[in-house]
Amino acid sequence: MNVNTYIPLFVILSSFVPALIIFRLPQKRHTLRTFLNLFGIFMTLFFVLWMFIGVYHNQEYLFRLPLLPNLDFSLKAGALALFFTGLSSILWFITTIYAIGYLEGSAHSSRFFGFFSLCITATIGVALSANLITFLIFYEILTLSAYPLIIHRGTEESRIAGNKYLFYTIAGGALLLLGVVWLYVLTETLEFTPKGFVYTIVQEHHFASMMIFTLFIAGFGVKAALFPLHGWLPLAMVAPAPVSALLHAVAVVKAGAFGIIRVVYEVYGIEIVTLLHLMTPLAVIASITIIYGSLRALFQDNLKRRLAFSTVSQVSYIILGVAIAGPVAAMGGIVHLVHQGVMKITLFMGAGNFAETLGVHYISQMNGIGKRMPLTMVAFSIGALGMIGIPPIAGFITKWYLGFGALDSGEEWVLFILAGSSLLNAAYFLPILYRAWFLSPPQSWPDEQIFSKTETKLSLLLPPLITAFFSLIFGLFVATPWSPLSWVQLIIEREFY
Amino acid sequence: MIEVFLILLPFFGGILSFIIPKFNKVIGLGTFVLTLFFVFGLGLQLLDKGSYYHFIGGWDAPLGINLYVDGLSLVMLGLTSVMGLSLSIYAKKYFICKQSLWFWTIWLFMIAGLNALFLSQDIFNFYVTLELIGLSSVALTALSDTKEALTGAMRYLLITLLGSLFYLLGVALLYHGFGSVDIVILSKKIESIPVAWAALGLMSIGLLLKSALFPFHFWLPLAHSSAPAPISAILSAVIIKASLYIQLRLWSSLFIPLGADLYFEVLFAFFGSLAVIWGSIKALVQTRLKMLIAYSTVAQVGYLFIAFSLALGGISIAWSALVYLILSHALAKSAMFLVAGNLLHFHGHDRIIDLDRIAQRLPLSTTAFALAGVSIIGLPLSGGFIGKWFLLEASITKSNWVITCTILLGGLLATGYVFKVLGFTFTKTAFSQETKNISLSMELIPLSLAIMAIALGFFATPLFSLMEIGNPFFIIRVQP
Amino acid sequence: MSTLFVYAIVGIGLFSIGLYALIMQKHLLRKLLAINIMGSGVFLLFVSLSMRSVTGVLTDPVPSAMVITGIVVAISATALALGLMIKIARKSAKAELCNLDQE
Amino acid sequence: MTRFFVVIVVSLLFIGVSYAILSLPQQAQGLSQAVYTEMGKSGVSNPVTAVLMNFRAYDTLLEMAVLFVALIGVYSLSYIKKEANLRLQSSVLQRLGGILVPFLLLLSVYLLWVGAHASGGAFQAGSMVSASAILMFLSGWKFSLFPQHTFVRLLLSLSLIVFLFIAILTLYMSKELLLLPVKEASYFIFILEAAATVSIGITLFNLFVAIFSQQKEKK
Amino acid sequence: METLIIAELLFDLLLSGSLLFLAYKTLTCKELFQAIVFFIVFGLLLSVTWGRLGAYDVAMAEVVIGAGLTGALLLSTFMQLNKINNKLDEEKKQ
Repeated sequence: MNVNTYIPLFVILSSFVPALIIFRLPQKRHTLRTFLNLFGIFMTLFFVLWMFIGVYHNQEYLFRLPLLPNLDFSLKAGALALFFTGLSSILWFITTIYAIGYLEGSAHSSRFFGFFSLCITATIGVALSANLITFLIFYEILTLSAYPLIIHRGTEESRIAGNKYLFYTIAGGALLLLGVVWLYVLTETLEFTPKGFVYTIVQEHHFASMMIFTLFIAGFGVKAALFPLHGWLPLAMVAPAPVSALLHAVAVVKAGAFGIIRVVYEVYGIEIVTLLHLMTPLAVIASITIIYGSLRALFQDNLKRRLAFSTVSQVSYIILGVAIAGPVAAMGGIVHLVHQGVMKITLFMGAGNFAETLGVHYISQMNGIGKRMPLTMVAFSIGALGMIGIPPIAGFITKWYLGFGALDSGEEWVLFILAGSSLLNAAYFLPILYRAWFLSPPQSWPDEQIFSKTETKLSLLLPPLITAFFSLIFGLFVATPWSPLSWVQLIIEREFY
Repeated sequence: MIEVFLILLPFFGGILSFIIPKFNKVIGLGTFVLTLFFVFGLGLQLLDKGSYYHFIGGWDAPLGINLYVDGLSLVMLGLTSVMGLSLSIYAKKYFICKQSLWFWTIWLFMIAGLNALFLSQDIFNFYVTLELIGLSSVALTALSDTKEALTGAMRYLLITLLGSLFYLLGVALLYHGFGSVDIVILSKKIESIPVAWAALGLMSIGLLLKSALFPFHFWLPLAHSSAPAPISAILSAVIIKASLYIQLRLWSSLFIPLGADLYFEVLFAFFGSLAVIWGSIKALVQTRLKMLIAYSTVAQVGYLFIAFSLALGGISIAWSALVYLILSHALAKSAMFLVAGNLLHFHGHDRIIDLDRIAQRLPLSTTAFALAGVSIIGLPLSGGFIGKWFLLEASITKSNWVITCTILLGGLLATGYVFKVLGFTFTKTAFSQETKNISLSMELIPLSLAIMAIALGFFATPLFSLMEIGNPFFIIRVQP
Repeated sequence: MSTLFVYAIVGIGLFSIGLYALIMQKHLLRKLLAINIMGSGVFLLFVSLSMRSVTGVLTDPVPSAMVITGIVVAISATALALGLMIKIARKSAKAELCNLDQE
Repeated sequence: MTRFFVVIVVSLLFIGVSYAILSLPQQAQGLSQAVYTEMGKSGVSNPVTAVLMNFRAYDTLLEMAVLFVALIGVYSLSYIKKEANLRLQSSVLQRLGGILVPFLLLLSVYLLWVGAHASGGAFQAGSMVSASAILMFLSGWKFSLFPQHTFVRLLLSLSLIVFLFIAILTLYMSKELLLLPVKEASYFIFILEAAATVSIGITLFNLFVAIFSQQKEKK
Repeated sequence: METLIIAELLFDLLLSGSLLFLAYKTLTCKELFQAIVFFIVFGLLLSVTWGRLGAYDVAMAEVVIGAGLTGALLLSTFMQLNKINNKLDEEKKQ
């Protein structure tokens, strides 16, 4: 019982407690609210950094609380858990800055920031969970706390989007619950273990193991927006831009993908999944989603909708990487958690800036926008090019490892998928860049706001620039020991293979 | 000896508030605070001594009436007194002076009846307590003084009388078949002869009528939705569970040894599932909030009987599921009804589509509703989740996939109706509505009840060990 | 077997007739009468069953006491029901006191 | 259609329960034996009174509560005028009342008294009291027994108060609820019965008056 | 002795028959007032039955409470309902 035991709990509390206080703050207390937000973030970052160093030196952080007979509420900071925690807490910081610029001063901001922090709490909880029941708990809290954010605007449209989101995710949650309970009845444990724990029952309950795996994939697939369960994601773009960033890059979608990683590696184990002949179907579904998402993105004029379908496609890279079943591909997949995160958040914040500063929502309105808002557009372009997979931006690394891993595992067909999707990515991003940089701007923008010093509010401008910078250096300095890829290598060595 | 005061105190308080109506609020609240203390003391004593009997009048059964305290009765008594105190604080603000003149007396007598019921071990005594509870809840329902409330109360009265008569007929048969009305003595004497089976059928019908299991639910929505808010809350939270509690006692000591479980298992599961589906769908299509909540109770009763059925099927974890569902539903549902009461007061109506930005204007009430909804749906981490988890565990252990699917589907439908309401709390209506102020305590009480429903999720382990004092579900099977 | 045992069957008969009328009759007062008759049936059964073997000299006092309790409960319930009924008649402004059927 | 269905169900019920009781064992199961053995300790010689007021006195306490709740329920439903002025204008009834009332009251006292060792007791006596009060009321006697008076409220709850008092007293003396000491049992029972007679009488009378003269609320 | 038993049997049959008959009439006869009267008679007959069963305490309680007071309550309700109906009719006419 030393302090290390409680650090995972502290991480959770350092965003949860500010959230509770923020809920009760009156609308006017801007400064206090901002202070609380930032305080929570810095506390979280501090603890996360502490644990990063600790885990690097093989320190264990495990917190337990009895929940049910034989089942604990337990949090554990392993390498993989920290990877996701680090991603979400850093992006939380950036998104919060952005959200303060975007929403502070508009109505109901206490509610907004409260639920925003709650979302992050849940995401960090998802990351740190050491067993399936804890995972499930945070996963559902995440589902719920994202709901008020989606319908934040309180319009009829957002209410419908929120209900659709909820319908999908709760149904997914129900499948997940069924899978978890079923698994528990069979194995009597839910603790994540390297190489999985299902091997104990797979002989006896072959069919049940397959069914449970399917339930898990379907359950997580809803949040990870696997085809055909992605329907809620494009609709949810009615939410304010920071929420979209949160949904697409930081929390919700990522939690689904992360769940699939956990299930494949630490519940079933690669070998069992392969034994059950479930890897290839998973890879196929991921591939279909990749192509389908890109195709749909091609035909959207609404910028955020196009980005949303792009997410549908991109998140499946992670799943594809997991499903190829080789350490190299897995590296590609897992590192994409971060790479997709920083790139997509850049894109969404860029889109948010266009909407907020110029009232531009549609791609057809973006002619010459690069001349009006050059910095934002530079960031946007870096994100877009990264998505396509242009070196040396982060997205390229992902694709490189995925392709390499596919060859490694003898799944050559994956290369075609990668090539095809890259082409499609180019087809839906390059026209935007072309319009923005090379066409002449219109006489007037739909709803322009003028800022004297910079092209837009500073708090809106800085975050996308930072994340764009991240996407660049994650690609450039991939070989350094502190790059995401190196950490993923550590994860794979320690926990998976 | 402490247990006796749980019955005497509310009676005493009731009479006192009848004689001195001037101070009825103070008397009422004081009584509830004291009762809560006594329940606490009872819990300590139980932990110390284990379960025990109290022979009233010094006459042991069969001649006299025995009281019996074990973990199950303690949990139910605790629930009653917590609900009693919080609803009293709410009611203090809710009832305006004319109604409150008689409210407190009836209310305290009802609580006395409930406590007496949870302590009793005598099937005729159960009948008298049932009547006491029934009549007082009818009288309280009618306090709303609207046409709906009166009609609902009347229908409720007829049903509760009918149920009692069926039950009493069963008591008569058991008495003449086996010569006692004490459960323990009966459980030793009972054997599989027609009269036992007839009694089983009659008593079950009577109690099912009272606990409103589908298809006997027809009286519930109107009565529960039209009663004053705190009364709706206690009706859904405790009253319908009182008759379920009697079922529990009867089955675990009398009817399972008969071997009746094999038939009734299927029956309860069937009607329970129908109740879940039907109640949820009906809740989903309601346009008025209180009606929606009342239909949700119909669905939740279905869950209780699904758990009951699984427990009869020999899955011991289903007993825990049942008790947990009872507790969490009680807390969550009462929070919902109180929120509905607040909204009715705030807007003067409870049409769901015209809730008009409640999320911003009454954030505490909305939070209470949302948290209660989380527990009703069974999302983690809440009391409802724990109950549902055990329920799923039991049904999967039994490989009963129909029930498993029903449970999940019911959860989805519940999400549907809870978030149907929550969605409209964010939107704005086209026309402006007049609003009235709501006192803080009327907002805080539902919130704290909802928080308790959530908090139940964290205390599963200690609660289970408390519940199992005296091993209430220890069942000896006499014959296969 | 004592013939008094017959009254037990009569009791069940009253219970059944009452149940039938309770379901079929529309008027609330009739429903209440039906409930009362059902109750009388139960009481009759309760007392007369103890006459199975004895010849009526030693009446079992326990059922009698319980039936007295039952009678008092019955009149309490009846009084409450009647009070409600009058109130409903006032509120609903309807000549017929029907149990409004609505979903 | 409904009728047919209901007839089927009810007949099935009838047949089923009849079959059950016809197949009861010949030897009556009951508590006569137990009651008669313990009669000596009960303090009274009428077995029914012994059961009601001693062996199962707790049931009686709850039953008094039921009656009480019913009365208050009826009160809460209605606005009752202080002086109910509805009377039957019948001279026959007035005459009859004049003759019957003293007789009935006397009868009720007798019933209360005799209840200890023969048929009779608090319930019968109490209902006699109420019957005579109703007769007096209907024949136009001016007297006021309405709950606006604290005294009347005390009388209404008298039986419960006495019950609770004895309950506490017995708890104090023996740690068992309502354990009546064998020697003094008859006194205790008489006190209980007397209180119950008063309460039942006034309660039933008030129930009647409340229903008889329920008024529309004045807004 | 034989005749006594037969007479007893006849009496029992007559009593139970009329109980059932009265119950039937109470619940099915057309007029509400009649129904109430039938019910009161039913109560009286029931108390005779209690006497026949040797339960004199119950018989006494039944005759006063079951028949007498319940009857009085029913009748006064009936009057109240009539009054309300009349008022409603008048209002309709106006």
